Amino acid sequence: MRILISALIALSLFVLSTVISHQYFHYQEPVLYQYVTEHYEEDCGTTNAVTAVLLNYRMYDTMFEVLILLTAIIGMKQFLPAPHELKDITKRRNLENK
Amino acid sequence: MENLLVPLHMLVLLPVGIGALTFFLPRKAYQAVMLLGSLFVTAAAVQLFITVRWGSEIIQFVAGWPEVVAIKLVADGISAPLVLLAAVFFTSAYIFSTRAGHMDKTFVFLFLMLESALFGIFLSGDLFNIYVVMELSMITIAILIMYKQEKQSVYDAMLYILMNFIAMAFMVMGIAYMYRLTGVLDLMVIEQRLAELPDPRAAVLPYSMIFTAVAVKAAMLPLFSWLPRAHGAPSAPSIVSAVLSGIQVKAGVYLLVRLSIVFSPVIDAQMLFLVLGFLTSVAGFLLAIAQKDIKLILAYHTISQVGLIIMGLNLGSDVAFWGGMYHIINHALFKGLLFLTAGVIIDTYGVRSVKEIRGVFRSMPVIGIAALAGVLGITGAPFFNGSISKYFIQEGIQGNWAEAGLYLINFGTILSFVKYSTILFGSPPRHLQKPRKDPFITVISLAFGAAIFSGGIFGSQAVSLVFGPQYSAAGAMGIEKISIFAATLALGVLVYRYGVLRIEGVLSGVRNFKYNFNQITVLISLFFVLLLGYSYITMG
Amino acid sequence: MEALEYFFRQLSISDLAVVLFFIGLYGAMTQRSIIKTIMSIGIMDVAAITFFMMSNFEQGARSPVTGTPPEQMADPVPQALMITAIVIGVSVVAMCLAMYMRVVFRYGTADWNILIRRLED
Amino acid sequence: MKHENDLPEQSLILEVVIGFLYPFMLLLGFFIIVNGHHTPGGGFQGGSVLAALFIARYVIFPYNTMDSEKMHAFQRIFLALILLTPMLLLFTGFITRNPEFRSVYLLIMNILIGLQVGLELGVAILRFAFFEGVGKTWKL
Repeated sequence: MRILISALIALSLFVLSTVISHQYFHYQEPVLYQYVTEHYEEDCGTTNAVTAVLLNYRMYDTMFEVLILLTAIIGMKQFLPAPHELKDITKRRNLENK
Repeated sequence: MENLLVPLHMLVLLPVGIGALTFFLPRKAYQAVMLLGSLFVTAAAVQLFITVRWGSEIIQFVAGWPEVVAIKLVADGISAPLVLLAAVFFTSAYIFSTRAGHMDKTFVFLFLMLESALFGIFLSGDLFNIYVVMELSMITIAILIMYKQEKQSVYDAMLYILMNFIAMAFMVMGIAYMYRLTGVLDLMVIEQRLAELPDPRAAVLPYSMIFTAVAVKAAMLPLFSWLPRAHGAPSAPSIVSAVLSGIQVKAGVYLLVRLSIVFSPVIDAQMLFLVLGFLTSVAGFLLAIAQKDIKLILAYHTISQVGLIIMGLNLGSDVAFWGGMYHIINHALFKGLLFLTAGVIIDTYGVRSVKEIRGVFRSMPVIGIAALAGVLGITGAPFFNGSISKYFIQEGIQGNWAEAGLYLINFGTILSFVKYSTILFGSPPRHLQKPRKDPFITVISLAFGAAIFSGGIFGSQAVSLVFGPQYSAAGAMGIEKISIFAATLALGVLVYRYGVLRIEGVLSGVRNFKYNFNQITVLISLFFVLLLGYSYITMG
Repeated sequence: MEALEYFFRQLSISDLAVVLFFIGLYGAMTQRSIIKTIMSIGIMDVAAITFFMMSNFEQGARSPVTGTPPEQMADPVPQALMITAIVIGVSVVAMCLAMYMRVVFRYGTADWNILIRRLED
Repeated sequence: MKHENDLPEQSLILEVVIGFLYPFMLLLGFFIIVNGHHTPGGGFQGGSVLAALFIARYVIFPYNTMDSEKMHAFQRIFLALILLTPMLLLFTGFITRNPEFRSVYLLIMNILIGLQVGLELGVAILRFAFFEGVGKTWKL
């Protein structure tokens, strides 16, 4: 019963969004695409437009994304403690239980 | 624009830069360098606020690329005060816990990264950049709420991350539709292009996808079950809970405001968010009354206050809008203070439940006074800043059903904080050891208490100073308001004594009821369907 | 029937991505075990990324490298943004799996309902 | 040097083949990183190839000898550099003013991001691998 309801919800969502997106879709002028493809060579000096967007035009995003990578690793160190880190955790827990 | 002490992108990345650079300093030196760094960031935020408040709004294209391509950083009337609030709040929270045990290098690095993520959200003017920075703040919070290894309840962090992960998937889908529709990623350019749309129904799908993600972030009615466990988690240090409830929830509300401005030419769902804000507020204080753990009472109550803020922002009247913005600042002050003092109380008493903690006034007078100032502020007692912002929101309503709703929310707030303040009175247990004298804790909590009190006394001047429009708040101090507050307080004490204490069975049932993850996902999809249907129909 | 046939002829690859997105949502709604929930949300994320990649898609567009005339180039902006989105998806899934291992070793179960019951005692 | 959570002894074929492939993986990783501005995204793909090095090393020698603390410290150095170089070069408009530094800037950024991603995925995999035994014994 539970699976039927969620299947129904997912199906109706899919039909709703495809019908709405197909019926009302309207393409406006992709200005960003035109600007990048024409100016990326003299602006950033790369032969590949994707690197130009990634490292020059939107470098601000890439910096945050590298920060996310580092945070994921710090999270890894917190959630999966190595053997030597575990010794002081259990020591503190025994200290607390006393 | 040029006289800025620090350009906008530098201001955002400065806290993380300080954190990364001081990682290599020896232990003794890095605490002082951190303090200097955060003071410098606060000075830059103050200078930014002054230039925006009395000058024009600042728009800065990162790396000088032309308007269409570059990521735009915008500091205008709404975001500059919030940046200042975040900077002051993080610095005082950092000073508050200089003596605390868990302040090692990784914790401070994550703390500063959360600060720069918040600056990033407040200042960003680019749709995809908002997504990346929300993601960064989500992961940083997931680690910070689990920081105390020994008392770790991994279930809360798992629930938090999975719910926000679904919201982020909806957000990417919404941005994809947005990019296909308008071909541009910048918020202001999107706003202009949405106005030119021949048929506004095309923007319904991206609107509902993006706003489902923002609703999860701002903890709207059905989707707030992640917030209390994340903010009140036993393994979360007290300054983390204070910062989360003080500023992080406001980032969700700020995004709600910013994105509804972007979508304003096409879709106007103010009535829907007004109703949802009211329902969130009512659900918030009902659940807050049922809790036993003092941190969970505060965390559930954050939901009710955020619902009130969303109500104020979506009332459509200017007075209520600036009242809601002022309430964001007030709520950051008193909820932050309450969480900080609750952390100290739990450390000295060692117990978390409301029933066992008694006599905070006698054992820790300073913490008791600060907590009392917080309680008076949040319940909207006259001469405290809560009453000013609630008075402005009430002025905006004037007579439709929402005014009665506001009284109900005030009564609920008073009821839940009558339950919370039972820990202040009575006599402390004998075996309680004297808490060590910590000058930083006393200074910061008294400073917050003074800010709450002065925010109340000079309410209308504070609103005009921070946001600009001048509204007279004389009515808030009037006899009529004082009598209403006293009556509700007395009613609250009576209802608590005879009502709440009686129905303990119902309360414990409400307390232990937990949604499992599948029901939460069904709620998210139903919220998405509700938003889709509502915006499709009101398009008309 | 004719409308239905017309509707189906209009479906493109990006609608396939939308199908995948809602299959992931369905998976998140019904799966009992935590690891399958993480997988289905991962599917949702990947589907959203595919959908974003398919924007501005024309038949026969060439890769955006020097030498191809600007009109024939494929759109570089979604490709660059999706590199960021994929890396974010990887980090979040890695965090979820780290927490999943912690939950399994601590509570001994991977099922949402049993986990909730074990939380109370 | 038996550790309490190591895997059984590896097969000889695996060791010889991976030993032979090791330098070529390194070469391919740096090749992708260095001419990042020809291939899309440069640093990220090259970094993940470098991460394959750590897995290969773990498969051959499954003892917890690689100190992830030191690798994490390297990561922070690269992070500080990644934050600093664009702030000093790109955002101040130095690149747009004199264009001859553009390819040098791209090269630096690609190498930094590539090493960062490579170290990151390597540390992540080693963390997962060595937690397996630890979780059971300590009953977290």
